[in-house]
Parts: sequence; C-alpha cells; structure tokens
Amino acid sequence: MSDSGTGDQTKAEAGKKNKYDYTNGPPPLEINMKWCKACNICIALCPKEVFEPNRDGKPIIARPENCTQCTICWVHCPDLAITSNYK
Amino acid sequence: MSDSGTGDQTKAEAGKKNKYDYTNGPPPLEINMKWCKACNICIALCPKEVFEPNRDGKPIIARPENCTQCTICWVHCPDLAITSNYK
Amino acid sequence: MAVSLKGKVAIPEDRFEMRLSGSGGQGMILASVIFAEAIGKTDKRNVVQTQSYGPEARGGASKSDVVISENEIYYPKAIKLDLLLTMTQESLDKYYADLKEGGTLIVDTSLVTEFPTDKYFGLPFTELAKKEAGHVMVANVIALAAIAELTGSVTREALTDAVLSRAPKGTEEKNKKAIEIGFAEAAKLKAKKG
Amino acid sequence: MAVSLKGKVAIPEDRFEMRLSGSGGQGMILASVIFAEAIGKTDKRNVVQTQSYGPEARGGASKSDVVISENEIYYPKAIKLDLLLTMTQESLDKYYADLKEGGTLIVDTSLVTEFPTDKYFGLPFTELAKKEAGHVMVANVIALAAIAELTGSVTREALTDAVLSRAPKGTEEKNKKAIEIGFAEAAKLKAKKG
Amino acid sequence: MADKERVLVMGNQACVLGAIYAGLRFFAGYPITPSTEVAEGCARELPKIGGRFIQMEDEIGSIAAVIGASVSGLKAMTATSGPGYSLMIENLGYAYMTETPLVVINVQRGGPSTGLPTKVSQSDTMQAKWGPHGDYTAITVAPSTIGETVTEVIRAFNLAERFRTPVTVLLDEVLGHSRQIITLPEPGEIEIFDRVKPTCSPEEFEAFAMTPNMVSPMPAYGEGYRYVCTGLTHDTKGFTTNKSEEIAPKMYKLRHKIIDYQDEIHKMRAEKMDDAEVAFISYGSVARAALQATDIVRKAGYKVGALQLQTIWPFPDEKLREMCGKCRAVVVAELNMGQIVHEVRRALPPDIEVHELQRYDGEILTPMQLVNKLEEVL
Amino acid sequence: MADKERVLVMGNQACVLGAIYAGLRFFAGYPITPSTEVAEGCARELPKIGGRFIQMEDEIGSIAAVIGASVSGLKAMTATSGPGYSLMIENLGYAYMTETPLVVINVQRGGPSTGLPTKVSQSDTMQAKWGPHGDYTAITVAPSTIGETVTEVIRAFNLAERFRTPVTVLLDEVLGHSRQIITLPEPGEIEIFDRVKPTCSPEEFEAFAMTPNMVSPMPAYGEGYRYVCTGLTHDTKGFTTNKSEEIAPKMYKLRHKIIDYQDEIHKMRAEKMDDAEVAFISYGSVARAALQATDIVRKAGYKVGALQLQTIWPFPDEKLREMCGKCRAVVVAELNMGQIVHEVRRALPPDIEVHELQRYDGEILTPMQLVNKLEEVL
Amino acid sequence: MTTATKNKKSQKSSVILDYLRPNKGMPSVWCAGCGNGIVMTAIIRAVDNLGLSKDEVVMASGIGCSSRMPMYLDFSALHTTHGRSLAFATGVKFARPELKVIDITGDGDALAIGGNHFIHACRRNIDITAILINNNIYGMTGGQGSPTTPSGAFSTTTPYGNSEKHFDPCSLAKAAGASFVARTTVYHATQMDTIIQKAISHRGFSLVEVISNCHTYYGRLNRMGDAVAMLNDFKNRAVPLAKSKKMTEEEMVGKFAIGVLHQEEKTEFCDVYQSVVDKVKGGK
Amino acid sequence: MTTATKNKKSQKSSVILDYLRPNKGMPSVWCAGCGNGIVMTAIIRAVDNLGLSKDEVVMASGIGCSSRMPMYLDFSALHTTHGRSLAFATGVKFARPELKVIDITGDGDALAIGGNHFIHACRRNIDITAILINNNIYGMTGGQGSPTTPSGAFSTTTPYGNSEKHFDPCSLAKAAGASFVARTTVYHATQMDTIIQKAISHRGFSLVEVISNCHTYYGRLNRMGDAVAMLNDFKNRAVPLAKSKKMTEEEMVGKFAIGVLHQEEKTEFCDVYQSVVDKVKGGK
Ligand SMILES: Cc1ncc(C[n+]2csc(CCOP(=O)(O)OP(=O)(O)O)c2C)c(N)n1
Ligand SMILES: Cc1ncc(C[n+]2csc(CCOP(=O)(O)OP(=O)(O)O)c2C)c(N)n1
Ligand code: SF4
Ligand code: SF4
Ligand code: SF4
Ligand code: SF4
Ligand code: SF4
Ligand code: SF4
Ligand SMILES: [Mg+2]
Ligand SMILES: [Mg+2]
Repeated sequence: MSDSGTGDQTKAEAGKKNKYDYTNGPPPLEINMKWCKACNICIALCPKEVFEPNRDGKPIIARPENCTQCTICWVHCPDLAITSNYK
Repeated sequence: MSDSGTGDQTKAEAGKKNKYDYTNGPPPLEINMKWCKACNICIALCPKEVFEPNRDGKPIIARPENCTQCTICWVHCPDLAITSNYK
Repeated sequence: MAVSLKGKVAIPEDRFEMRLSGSGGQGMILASVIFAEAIGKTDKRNVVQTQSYGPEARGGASKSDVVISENEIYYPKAIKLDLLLTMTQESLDKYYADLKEGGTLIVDTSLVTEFPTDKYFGLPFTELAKKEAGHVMVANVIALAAIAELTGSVTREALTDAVLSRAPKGTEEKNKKAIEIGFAEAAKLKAKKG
Repeated sequence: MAVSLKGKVAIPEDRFEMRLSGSGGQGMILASVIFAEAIGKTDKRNVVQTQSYGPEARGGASKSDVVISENEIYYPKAIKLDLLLTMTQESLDKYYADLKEGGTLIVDTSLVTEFPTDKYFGLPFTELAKKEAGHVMVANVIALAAIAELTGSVTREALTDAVLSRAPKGTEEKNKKAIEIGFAEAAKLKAKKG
Repeated sequence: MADKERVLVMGNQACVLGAIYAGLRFFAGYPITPSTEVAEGCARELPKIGGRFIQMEDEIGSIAAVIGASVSGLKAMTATSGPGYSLMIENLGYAYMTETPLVVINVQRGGPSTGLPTKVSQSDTMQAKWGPHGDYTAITVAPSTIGETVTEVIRAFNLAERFRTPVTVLLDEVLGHSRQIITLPEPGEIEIFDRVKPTCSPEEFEAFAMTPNMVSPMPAYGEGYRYVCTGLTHDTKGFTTNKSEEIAPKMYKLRHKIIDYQDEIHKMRAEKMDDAEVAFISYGSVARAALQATDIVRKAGYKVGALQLQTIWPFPDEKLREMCGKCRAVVVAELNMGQIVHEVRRALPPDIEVHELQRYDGEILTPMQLVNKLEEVL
Repeated sequence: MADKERVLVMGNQACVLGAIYAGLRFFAGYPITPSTEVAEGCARELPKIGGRFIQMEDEIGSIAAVIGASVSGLKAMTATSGPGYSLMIENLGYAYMTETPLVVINVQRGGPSTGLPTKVSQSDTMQAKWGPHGDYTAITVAPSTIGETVTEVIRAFNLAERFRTPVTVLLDEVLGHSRQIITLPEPGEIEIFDRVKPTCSPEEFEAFAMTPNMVSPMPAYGEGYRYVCTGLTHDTKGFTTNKSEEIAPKMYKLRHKIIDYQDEIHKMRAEKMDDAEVAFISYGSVARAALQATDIVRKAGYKVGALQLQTIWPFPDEKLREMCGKCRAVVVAELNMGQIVHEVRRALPPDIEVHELQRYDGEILTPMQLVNKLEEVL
Repeated sequence: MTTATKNKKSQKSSVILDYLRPNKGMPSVWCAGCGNGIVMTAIIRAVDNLGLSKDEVVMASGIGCSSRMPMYLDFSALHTTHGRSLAFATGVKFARPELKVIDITGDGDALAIGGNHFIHACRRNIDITAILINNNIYGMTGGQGSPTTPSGAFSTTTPYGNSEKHFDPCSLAKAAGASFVARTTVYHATQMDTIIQKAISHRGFSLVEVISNCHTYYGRLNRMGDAVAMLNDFKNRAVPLAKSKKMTEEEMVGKFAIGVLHQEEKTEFCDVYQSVVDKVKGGK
Repeated sequence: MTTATKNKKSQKSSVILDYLRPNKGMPSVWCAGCGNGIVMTAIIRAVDNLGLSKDEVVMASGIGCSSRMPMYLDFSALHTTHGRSLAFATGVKFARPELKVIDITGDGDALAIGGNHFIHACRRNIDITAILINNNIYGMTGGQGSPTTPSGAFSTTTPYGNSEKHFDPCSLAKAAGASFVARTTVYHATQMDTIIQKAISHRGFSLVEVISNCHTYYGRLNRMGDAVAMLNDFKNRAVPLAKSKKMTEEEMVGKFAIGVLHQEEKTEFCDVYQSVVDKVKGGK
C-alpha cells in the first residue's frame, strides 16, 4: 500500500543490531499514513528512537532495527495507524 | 380561648408536688386545640405523663403539677400547638 | 342565533346518580368503589365512579360520585343527584344543593346537627361503627349497607362480596358485622318512614 | 400565475463578495474576520462575515464569506463571488463554480495542482509562510495582504492594525513580515499579469 | 362479549391493561399526580408476566430507559403528567429522530408549571405536537372512557410499532382517576402490530433504509444487526451527516412516513352527526360532556351532533371537513384557554362558524355549560 | 451616529452587548453550539461591571438560577440552542406561572434532537409558543441582523420587565455566527424599562395583585416584602389555591396582561409593501434573503414586498392582515417543514393566497430560491 | 455579617408563632404527627437564636410534603419545581450573597430528580443550608419508593420489596464537596436546633439530613406503626457520632450515626467569585 | 455467561482493525493526538481479550468528543443525548441483561448535565461499565469549564480562572454506590487494557476514569503544551495506588492515584429484580 510509512524509509540505516530479520520478513511495524494525523506521540514515546518525522510530521521508521516490539507506539497511537508485523 | 386545652382540665388532680404555683399563674402549657391534630406525640413522649387524650385524641393537661418544663412536648409537636406559659 | 333553551331541555332520566361525601379519612372513595364493584358484579348496568382529591395525591377526597345506568354513561360525574350521603356537616352544607328534588338524602347523625330539610334518612353511622361494629373505620360500610337497603340498588350478597374482596386481612368480621348493622338499621328506618 | 423570471432578474451589483476557503487548520475564519475588521476601520462601507463549521464548534471551518457594500447588506452570505481564495485543491474544486464570470481567483499554489481555468493569481502562500515568514501559521495573513494588494479594497495600514490587534503575543514580527511578503508578491504578480 | 368478566377499572389502570394486552414488557417512570397509578400498576403487573418495571431518577431518565429498552426489542412505555412530560421533551425528540417506537401517557392536570396537581385540564394538547424542538411529526391519541382507554392505548402501541415513532396518549385527571365497569378484550380480539424486523443479511442491513412506506425494519440489539442509533441527523446507515442531500431525505422520511399515511391514524367518534346543523367538537373527558349535552338537546328537538377526536395529531383536517360538511356551526369545547380550536379554525372552511367554549379553573365542563353555550349558536 | 465607533460584532456577542445595555447583571448558562459565544461573552464581560456569570450543571439548572436571580432583583438571562431549550421547558413554565421577567436566547440549529449542531434552522419557532405544558402566553422576538440583535435583545428585556414574563429571543445559527460592522447605541439612546416595584407597605403587599394593567409590582428579595413564589396555581397573595374562583382569575391574568396589550409587543419591518401585490413573510436570517430577493425582483419591475416579523409571539394576526391588505398573495419562507405558515394561514383572509417555501437541509434559503418561488406566484 | 454576635441568649417556646406567615392558615397540610412540622419548629428556633432578621433569610424548596414548609414561614421564599430548588437557590445566593439561603427538600426531591443540583451545590460549596427531610419515601404522591428507601422495603412502586440500593445522602454530599454535613432525627429535636444553627452559621454548603417519619405511607407499608412508634424507632437506631466510631460494623447494622459528621474550612463559591470580580474591575 | 472462560491468551496488535465499523471511515473526527483514540484501542483490546462476540456488546454514549467513539466501533450502539447515556444504558441492560453494556462518557457528559444518571447508575449497581474520559474540559463545544476543571484553571467560560471546585469522579462514584472504581490515564495505555477488562468482568456498576488530554483546548488555554507534553505530565503525576497510600497528603498534591481504587462484592440490580420476578411468577 503506497500509504504505508514503510514505503518511505529513505533514512533507514542498517548496521545496528536488531531483533528482526528483514531479509525474511516485513519491517517491524505497519504505519497507515492515511489515518496518521502526525500527532507525534509515537515518535516522542518510542524508547528506541525508531521513528523520525517526515515533512508532514508523520512518522517514518528510521531505525527499524532498534524496534523491540515493546508495544508503546501502537497502544498510544490515537488513530489506529500503527500495527506490528510481528505481534 | 375556648380552644385551649387548659379549659378542659376536668381530670386535673391536685395534690402532687409541682414546680408551678397555679394560684398565681397560668397552667404550665398552652395547647391550641384548633391546630392540634391529635397525633399523640406529646402524650406519648412526655416523661411525666402530664397529658391524657380527650375523646378526639387531643391532649388535655391532666397532671399539670407534674410538668417540669422539660421542652419535650413542645419541641416535638408537629403542629405548633403547644407553647409554654413559662419558657 | 340566540335561542333560549330554558325549560326546553331536561336532565337525563336514565341515570341514577349518587354522591358519598365526608371528610378525608372517612373512606368515601373506597366506599364508592365498593359500591360500584358490587353493582358490576350484580348485573349488567353500567357504572362510573369519580372523585375529587386534595393537593397532589395526599389527603383523602371529600366526595365521590357513582353514576349507574342501563345505557352508556356519557358524562362521568353527577349532574343532579338522586342520592346524597353526607358524613359531615360541611359536606351536607356543600352538596345539598346538588340533590334532585325528591332525591334521597342520607345523613350521619353522629356528626351532623343542622339540617336543610326534614326529608332525610338519618343514622348515626360513626357511632354505630364505634359502638356496635367495633371500629370507627367501618362507618362507611354501614352507610353502604344502608344505601343498599334504602335503594335496593344492590343485593346484600353482592355488597358483602365486594366489601370482603377489598377488606384488609383481619377485618372481615368487623365488616360483615357492619353490613349487618347497616341493613338492619336502614330497614328499621324504612319501616318507620313508611 | 406562472411567470418566468429567467433573464429578467440580475444578481445585485452593489455587493463585493469574497470567500476565503481551505482546510480546517488554515485560519480562514480568522483571516476573514481580520479582513472585515480592517474594512470597518478604513471607511464606512458595510461588511458582513459568515462561515460554515464542522461538527459542534470543533474542527475549523473550511470556508468563510465576506460581503462588502455601500448599501445595507441584506443577504449575509455570498450569492456569486467576486473573489475566491482557495488554499487547497478540495476547496478550489468545491467553490470555483460560485465565482462570478470575471471574478478574481486567488490560489495557494503550494497545495493546488489542478486548475479549472488559467485566469487566476497563484502564489505559494504556505511555502512563503514556512520559508520566508518563519511559520506556516501566517499563510493566511500573506494571503490577506495579497488580496488587499490585488483588489485595493483595504489599505496596508488598516490591514496591519487589524492583524496585529488579533495576533497572539510574540507573533507580531512574523505577522508584519507576512503582510510585507503578501503585498510584495502580489504586486509582482499584478505587474506581471498587467 | 356476554360472558366476559366485568371489572371495575380506573383510567390509569386501564392504561396498564391496554398496554399489557398490546405487548408491554418494559415500563420506566417517575411518579407524578395524577398519573402515578399507571406506574404503580406496572410495578405490580409486569413482574407477573416476566416484564420489567423500573422507577428512574426522573422523567428524563425514564424516557431514556424506555428508548433503551425499545431499541433492545421490548415494547416499552412511560407515564407522566405535564411537568414530567415537559422534562421528557428532549429525549422524546431523540425518539422521533431515531424512529424509536414507544408510548408516553400524559394524564393532564392543570398548568402551567406545577399548577394544579389534582385538578383536570387539557392544556398540554399543543405541547404534544410542538413540545420538542426541531421538525418531526407527532402522533397523539386521546380516549374519553375507561373502555376506550384500553383500546386507545392498544392502538397507540400499534401505531408506534407500525410507524416506528413515539406516540403520546393524552388522558386527563378526570379520566385517569375515574372508574368504570368494563369487560376486557379477549386475547386475539384486537389485532396487535409488532415492528417489522429486517430479513436481509446483516451486511446489507441499513438501519434507516428508505422503504416503500418509509418505515425501516428494526432489529433488536443483540440480534446480529449492528448499527449506531444517534440523535444527530444521520444517513440511511445511521451515520451522522452534514450533507444537505442526506439531511433532506431524512427529514422528509420523518414527516412523510406519517403524514402520507395519516388515514391509518385518524379516528373519530361521531354521534348524531348525520343531520346535525351544529356539532360539538371535543376530546377526552369533555367529549363525554358533549355527548351528554347532545343527548339532552336532541331530546328537545335540536339537530345537534357530537364529534369526538380520538386522534388529535396529526390533526384530521380533511376528515373533520368531511364530517362537518353539513354543519352550519361547530362548538369547540376544551379545558384550556383555546388550543385545538385554532386547528379547527384552520381546517374548516370559512363558512362554518367556529365557536369556542373553554374552562380553565380546574373543573370539567358540565353538560349544562355546553347546552347553555348552544343558546348563542343555535 | 457619525462619530460612533464601528465594531465588528458576531451575532452571539451582540446578544451580550444588547443585554448589558438593557441592564443584564446575571447570566447562568450551559454551553451549546451554536450559542456558546453568548455564555463566553458574559463570562468575560459581566465581572467587569460587577455582574455575575455562572456555568450551571445543565440547562435546567441554568434557567432555575436565572429565575432565582431575577426574583432577587437582578436582570437575568440565559442562552442556549434547541436541545437546551427543550430542557428549560419545565422551568420556563415556572417563570410564566410566577411571572418572573427573564430573557432566554435560543440560537437555533437543526433538529430534532441533537440534529445538526452547526447548521442553521428555524424549527424551534412553534416550540417557543407551545413548548411548556399548560396555558400561558409567550412573547418571542426574532432579529435578523447584528444591529437588530442588539436592539431586539434590549427590547426583549424591556418586554420581560414591562410584562413580568419570560421572553424568548430566537436567533439562528447563521445570525449567531455571522459578524457585521455595527455602531452601538449610546447610553440613553434606547429607553430601558425596569420592573415596577411596590410602593405600598409590606402589610398591604400582594405579590400577584390584580392591577389595572394586570402586572403586579415586584419587589426584590430582601427588600422587606416577604412572599412565597410558587409554581402551584396561587391566589393574589401567592398562596396555593384549589378554588375555581381563584384559579380562573390567575389564568386570565397570565393571558390577558399580554394579549390585551399586544400592540405594545408587535413589531414588523416592512419593505416596499406600499404597493406590493405579493409579499414575502419571513423572520430571522431568512428575512435577509427575502429583502434581497425583493430588491432583485423589484428591479425587474415586479410589485413585490417583504415583511419581516420581529415579534413572532404573540402572533400579529391583525397587523399582518392590515399590512397584507392589498396583497394578492404571500410567500411564507422558513427554514423548517412549515411552522409559522400555519399562523399566517389562520390570520389572513381566505382571498389572499398563502404559498410556502421551506428549506430543512441545514442551509439557509438563498435569494435566488425565493426569486424562483415567485415564478409560481406572480 | 457575623451572625454569631447576634445570637440570642434566651428564647421563649412561643417564638415559633412569631415566624408564621400572616394570613396563611395553620394547621398545615401535613398529616397528624408528620415530622415535617417538627423540623419546621427547629428551623424557627435556630433562625431566632442566630438573631437573623426575617428579611435576611430566603427559603427555597422543591415539591413534596416537606417542600411545603416555606408556605408557612414568614420569609421570602421560592417554592420551585420538583428537584430544582438548589439550582434556584444558587441563583438567589449568587445574586445576593448577603442573604441567608435555607433550602428545604425531601429525599425524593433532593436525591432522585434533584440529585444533580444537589451534588453540584455541594461541589461549588456555595453558602446554602440544605435541610433534607428524609422519610425514605415519596410522601406527597402517595408512597412510592425513593433513593433512600432501603433494599427490600415496601412502597407502592416496590410492591414485592425494593430491588434497588439506597443512597447515604451524607456520604454523597461529602464526596461531592460539601463542607458541612450533619445528620439528626425528628426525635432529636433539640439537637436539631443546634445543628441547624451551626449549619446556617457555617460559611459554605451545609447539609442537614433529618430522618423523619412518614407513618402514613412508609410506616404503614412497612408495618412500622404510627408517628410515635417511628419516633421511638429513630431514638433506638440513632447513635451519637462519637459513640458510633467506637462501634463495629456489625454493631452498627440497622443503626446510624447522628451529629456533625463532617466539617471543614474551604473557600466559598460567592467569595471566590467576588475576588475575581474585584481583580477584573480593579486592575488588569 | 462467564466471560472469564472465554479469555484469549494472545492478541495481535492488528486486532484494533477487526472491531472497526465497516463503512464508517477513519480517520476519526478527533484532533491529532487526542486521547480518545487511545482509549478506543484499549477498549478493543479488552473486549477482544475477554473473547466477547461483537453482538454481545452494546455501547452507549452521550454527546462530546469522547462520546463519538461508538460511531467507529462495530457494536450495536446508542449515541444518545448529552448526559443521558447511562439512563439509556440502564434501559438496554435491564431489558436484556445478557448483553454487556459499555458506556462511554466525558467529564461534562457524565458529571455536569449527566451527574444525576451517573450517581443513580452507581447506586443501583447495575452491571454497566462506564468509561469516563476525563479531559478536564468540554472539548466538543470548544473549551468551556467542566466539573473537573481545577480551581483557578482557564477555560473559555472561566477566562479569569475557575471560581469553582472540581469533583473527584472516583470518590463520587464510590459514595454513590459503585462496586468497582478505577482510574488510569491515556499514558498508561497497557494498564488501561487490564483495568477495562476487569471492569467489564466485574458484575455490578464499574467506573473507569481515564485521565485524557485535550491539548486543543485545555492544554492550550492552560499552557500545557501538545499531546505529548500532556501525556508526559500524566506520567509524572500518576501514582500507583499502593504507592500513593504510603504518601502523605502534601506529597500527593498535584498527583493522583491510579489503579483499581475500589472493588466490592454487592448484589447487582438486574439479578435482584430477576429474583423478584421469579418469586412473583413462581409462587404467590
Ligand atoms: C417534574 C415532576 N415530577 C414529579 C412530580 C411529582 N412529585 C411531587 S412530590 C414528589 C415526591 C416527593 O418526595 P420527597 O421529595 O421525598 O418529599 P416528601 O413528600 O416525602 O416530603 C413527586 C414525585 C412533580 N411535581 N414534578
Ligand atoms: C442538552 C445539551 N446541552 C448542551 C449540549 C452541547 N454539548 C455538546 S458536547 C458538550 C460537552 C462535552 O464535554 P465532555 O463531556 O467533557 O466531552 P469532551 O468533548 O470533552 O470529550 C456540550 C456542552 C448538547 N449537545 N446538548
Ligand atoms: S514497538 Fe516500541 S520500540 Fe518498536 S517502534 Fe514501537 S515504541 Fe519503538
Ligand atoms: S501516534 Fe499514530 S497518529 Fe500519531 S504520529 Fe504516530 S502514527 Fe501518526
Ligand atoms: S414540658 Fe416536659 S414535662 Fe411538661 S408536659 Fe411537656 S413533655 Fe411533659
Ligand atoms: S403533639 Fe401537638 S398535634 Fe400532636 S397531639 Fe400533641 S398537641 Fe396535638
Ligand atoms: S404523607 Fe407522609 S410526609 Fe406527607 S404529610 Fe403525611 S406523614 Fe408527612
Ligand atoms: S477538542 Fe480536545 S477532546 Fe475534542 S478531539 Fe480535540 S483534543 Fe480531543
Ligand atoms: Mg420523602
Ligand atoms: Mg471533556
């Protein structure tokens, strides 16, 4: 889906240790850019700085390898825009 | 006033010790027979059995000499029918 | 377009109208309900019962009307009374004017002292209740029985049934007694008046 | 009794009608209020401003009309627009049909990509606000200034007064800057279009 | 009919009997004179048939609970008098908007405000039509005898279910508190209408679908048809809308599902109207005085008739014109300062004289007052 | 006038300005779209002049507090929209019964129920007359411009004080939320009416005394005149009564203190009516569309005029007949499914055609819709 | 206005006659023995003891037997709609903070239909004294259940016993923010004088719950006997607060504490608003 | 129906999408970052965890931003009039006791206009789960003060600071009779899942107060920053119940306890009524 934030991962850098094997699976999260209202909650609350805001303030998954699937971002997203691909 | 219960004191007996000198003053209480609804409260609550009910159930001051002016009857009369001549 | 109807119209004759009146606690509504029920049980006449109340629902009514007719009863309240029962002086004074000429006036002589007419049936219902039936509360039932006897509008059986079906538990005997007294006293009276 | 009025009636000519439209957060109501106030301060013309809202009071309006006239303004909303400002594609699509033939269309080219006509004044208000004035919030003020310049309906002083009297503390400089940009860019555009 | 049990029933009890006959299973209410016996009757009777009675904290809550029960599938009712009806106004509007069937009994007493709790009046007649804010179309019925109270309450439930709408039953203190010997209808004797349920699949289901008769099938909660019921203006699915092109049809539906079928709603009792030159027009207890007066005056040879409105709203303009077609004059008699008389004036052609007779002192109009009024009219 | 400050004022703010000009010192209210700015304005402005603003727990409490403040001697007001007005109905009836001056602003939105909070409507027009139960006589005024909102709110206060009665001011969403450059009246420019106070001794005082104009002098609490103010029907002293001979005069007073003086209450704006063959009849925001349409059609040579009702209730039957005397037809234009048109039909003689134009989709009627309607009428 | 300084030292029993409204005939509409009358005399004595002038007091009430009281007392009074008196009273007090406002209400009036105004008056801590005459029933309308009718008890709308639970008005008032909360009974008439006096003197919202007898309905339907029997029942079930604190929950079953249950110093609504007015008018 | 047995063991994050009403478009009407959405997902997870079928649940709500929630969730729902949802919900639950009724309400909806229905639902202990989203303000109408707006705080109707005091909804509910009372915040989203789950499972009236952010009005007028800042503020001010009990009053100033504050076993209204029905139908 072209509205998924994962399509926009231009800044994603590899290299750090992560739990997910991206060669065999999807990114850690799915972000519905149509529903996202750029409230900044996920970006601010993620303990692992996984996200960075795009031009519109919506999150892009900048550091997918950091994601510990801690749930914080998706349980706090008020717009049901984040789901995990693993949990 | 002909409606005053004190006018009806046919059963009043003298002889017991009392605090009031009825030769020089009025009876201990004034009862407004027009307002009295014969609820029986004063009669039942008086600790000194001062009252007896008349034919209609309204109180007559049967034993004026017993009255200690304890206030109980007049503070409990729901119809403002009892006032003291002394207090 | 202005006619005079005076003299041309008459109050309807197919209605028997009675009013039971008294003070709040005397059970006039209950009495009229019992009477209406007794009639309903007896035969196929139509019966309507109405009353007036004090403030909100509290405080008993002072009057209750019962209208009886073979035909459909249109107006529910009494228009001109065929029978008036008054249990107090106040109610007698207030409602006597509503009695038809030649209507039956029944008075509780225990509480009434001044009479606007001498054509009345007087019985001391309250006294009878206290002294003969054992409780002031059944004065209304004595009165009902007297009405039944005087008017013949309802049978003793129907009245007894109706009274007992409404009587609180434990008061059955007093009520039966009251009915007895009412019929008996009224019969005496009727006999006397001829 | 059925006449045809077609062709016989004309929309009134004593009214100058403008609409500022965009999406919720773009401050279109505030802009129209400022504009109306600026006119009220400038001269004795009559001004009426209206808008439409989202659910309850929440969610900004997407359009706001300002009607200006020398005469009493009867109908408060626009009938046929003399000027339309559209800050989004959606509002352009929705309201373009309400523009009079020959009316002025002003478009925020930062957000609009498809045009129903080529007779329009296009300026990238949002971009200008972000980049030149320092905050996206003043895009509406830049647009206002551009309208003032393009229509001559309100002076720079009156507009500045009106803007500053409504501007939150600390935003004065940005707003002044925005007014400057708006007038300047519009002047350029006017010059270019002739 | 001959073998039926004859029972003495009070007007307010008759409401309970009629309602239970019609299928009442839920009553929520708040006591108020002179309607309280309706609540008390329901408190006694409903548990016996597995129904539910609840005394709510106030009248606002009462009608709210009734709506909740109705959307949950139970036939539901409340009963009150003027002050309580005034408090129900907002949620009554909600019932109109959400097309929720329910019955409200208003046993009228004297107003305005707390007024005359134990005295008779018919001064809430216009309120039954115009009380709630906004546009909607009210159905109101008004019996005048105890027997009619049973049948009109049944009819009220049927209309509510048929049209998916609240129905008001206007009684008055005299009727509510009078008793009469009546026989009750046997089971099956009077037809009972139940709301139409959806037959489509839940996916196809639209809660406020436009149907040929404009009434949408209505499921109960928990039956697999999930939808949102809202007092905000909504589209056919029940979703809120701000769009003119969705608002207008909803408003149209609310009005025309009733107005277009008003012939099914109108009901009138006509006595001696065939050759009447003058007609009494009245409703509720006053109709009984009017019937009596008619009877009295007929016996004196005057061509007088009586029309009793059993349906008050929607007002039976056409039917009234038809019934009064041969009359020279009508006398509209009410226990208020002039309410339904305005409708009569509007409905009748200008060549029929409209006279008014009103009483507003807490007492019922007497047959003789009506008779006397005729002196001006005949 | 020339030197006055010109200010841009929103309709809802205009209510605040008019009210304060008229002497408002107490506001109690509960927020509701589209009236909330009235409350917000009062919250801001009243403390500045030593007045009092309170946000109550709901609309029922709001009008109750307003009544409490009014009997205590302060000019008091509340503001709401349909759902809130529906909740005020019971206590509004109390104000009628107790003859308490106060002003209620209803900024109308689409109904019924929660309806269309941000959309325009005029569907509470009949409710303003018939909302509360019982008999009473409502006064309702309706401005159509911001300037008129100021003056009509002042007039509402004057009427309330003059007649000792609640007065409703009907606005609509378009008016409430539109802004206009206006100049405010100078102090003294518009006459302000204050309730008449008793001059007799407290012993002679009767709270609801019958006076020549039927309005009883009204003291404030704490001024030495002690009486009980009750919503139960009462005698001239204010004591509750169940007596027909005391009830009837009270009811008569409530009605006739207003109806007999309705000439003082009626107000209408007439434009181009002198030679009009067809007239628009309207009120509120629609009147502005009607004036515009009149202007447009006049320019095309048709003899059309516009009547704007500034007093809605009591309905100006006679004045309307007079004003429309020369008309062949009228077009009643409203934002509802037909409300005031019924009154017009009732009031006008049968030889004047009454046409109706209604819109109920949340939008205001446009001048062109009115013009087009004339194609059927002219 | 410090009412304390006005306190009278002695009081004649006939003072109750001084506060009756002229022209409004006694006897009252109340049933013989109804506790409402007992409360009325206690209020008179309290007002008189505080030395308040009749014009300083405004009485408000709703609808109910209890709410009829202002008909008889010679104060300015608002006999309002059912349940709404505290909202009306709020208007009076806020408009004229110098007046003493006493609100008379019943358990149905205050806690059923009027529950919302009740908790909000508590929350605002507006200086009104509410006297809630709790007879566990709707008296005026003839004996329906109220929010204080105990579970299982009979009334005309709970013919098989009440399925609901009842409020404790004092706990509710306290939780809602009232700064003075007391309970007494019509049996404890003299204590009632003192408590009402304290309540009126207290600055802030004060609630006095008075347990009272409706023998006509509640008593009859629950076989509790006549007025006298019910008064005696109150005597037996009421426990002074101090003593109640020493009793276990089991010991308190069927009993209730009387006395001043809660009192705290808390800013009063009209006072706070006045300071806002002063601030706005003064400076800024 | 014992819901406990249905409890699911694992749950996918995407479960939130399974409970959205088909055809009703997201995104919601709520402002970016509004806590209402956070509560909505917590409710979904709780319902899903309990293994309730969609048809078993009925949702009711009043009017307010928070009360818009039932528009989005695929349950039968009553979006009612302002403040009245608990009365409607009472009708639903009492009519069909087998349904689970969840009521969504705001601080204005439940505690201002709806205060009476709130305390009476508590009193009846009827088995409804009320989720009160407390954002200290009227969001929907644009920022007026509510009964939970703190003293001194700003709103459009308290432009000089609030003169009133605020309710503590949890204390009020408990005093009114609720048998389950809990508080959490939108920051504590995972705790919220559990608490709502417990609340729904509890037989009797349960209140869950969720402290939420209306940065658009309350936050802006009181300079509290954006959604994130407000969430962090909740994090800082919330104290787990157990810990709070060990803290002094002074230490708790500006803070509040979260967790299940009160839970008790108490007969439920519909159950008691059913036993009455059984008794009446059975014997007599
Ligand atoms: C809006 C409204 N609903 C109902 C009533 C009827 N009503 C009058 S008094 C009352 C109950 C009174 O009970 P309570 O407050 O306990 O007073 P009590 O008579 O027991 O002293 C009711 C329900 C009314 N007058 N107004
Ligand atoms: C009877 C009525 N009065 C007032 C309103 C206006 N109104 C809608 S929502 C609301 C307040 C909502 O506040 P809250 O319950 O706290 O919800 P929030 O929007 O903050 O979530 C008000 C006053 C209404 N719709 N109905
Ligand atoms: S799951 Fe946790 S770590 Fe992963 S992106 Fe979300 S908040 Fe960050
Ligand atoms: S929390 Fe949700 S809505 Fe907010 S920025 Fe992140 S994805 Fe977007
Ligand atoms: S004052 Fe006391 S002792 Fe005297 S009569 Fe009264 S109760 Fe009895
Ligand atoms: S207490 Fe009063 S009313 Fe009752 S019997 Fe005694 S005097 Fe009469
Ligand atoms: S009904 Fe009860 S409360 Fe009312 S007056 Fe009689 S005893 Fe008192
Ligand atoms: S206004 Fe406040 S409560 Fe409403 S959606 Fe926006 S943030 Fe949420
Ligand atoms: Mg009570
Ligand atoms: Mg809120």
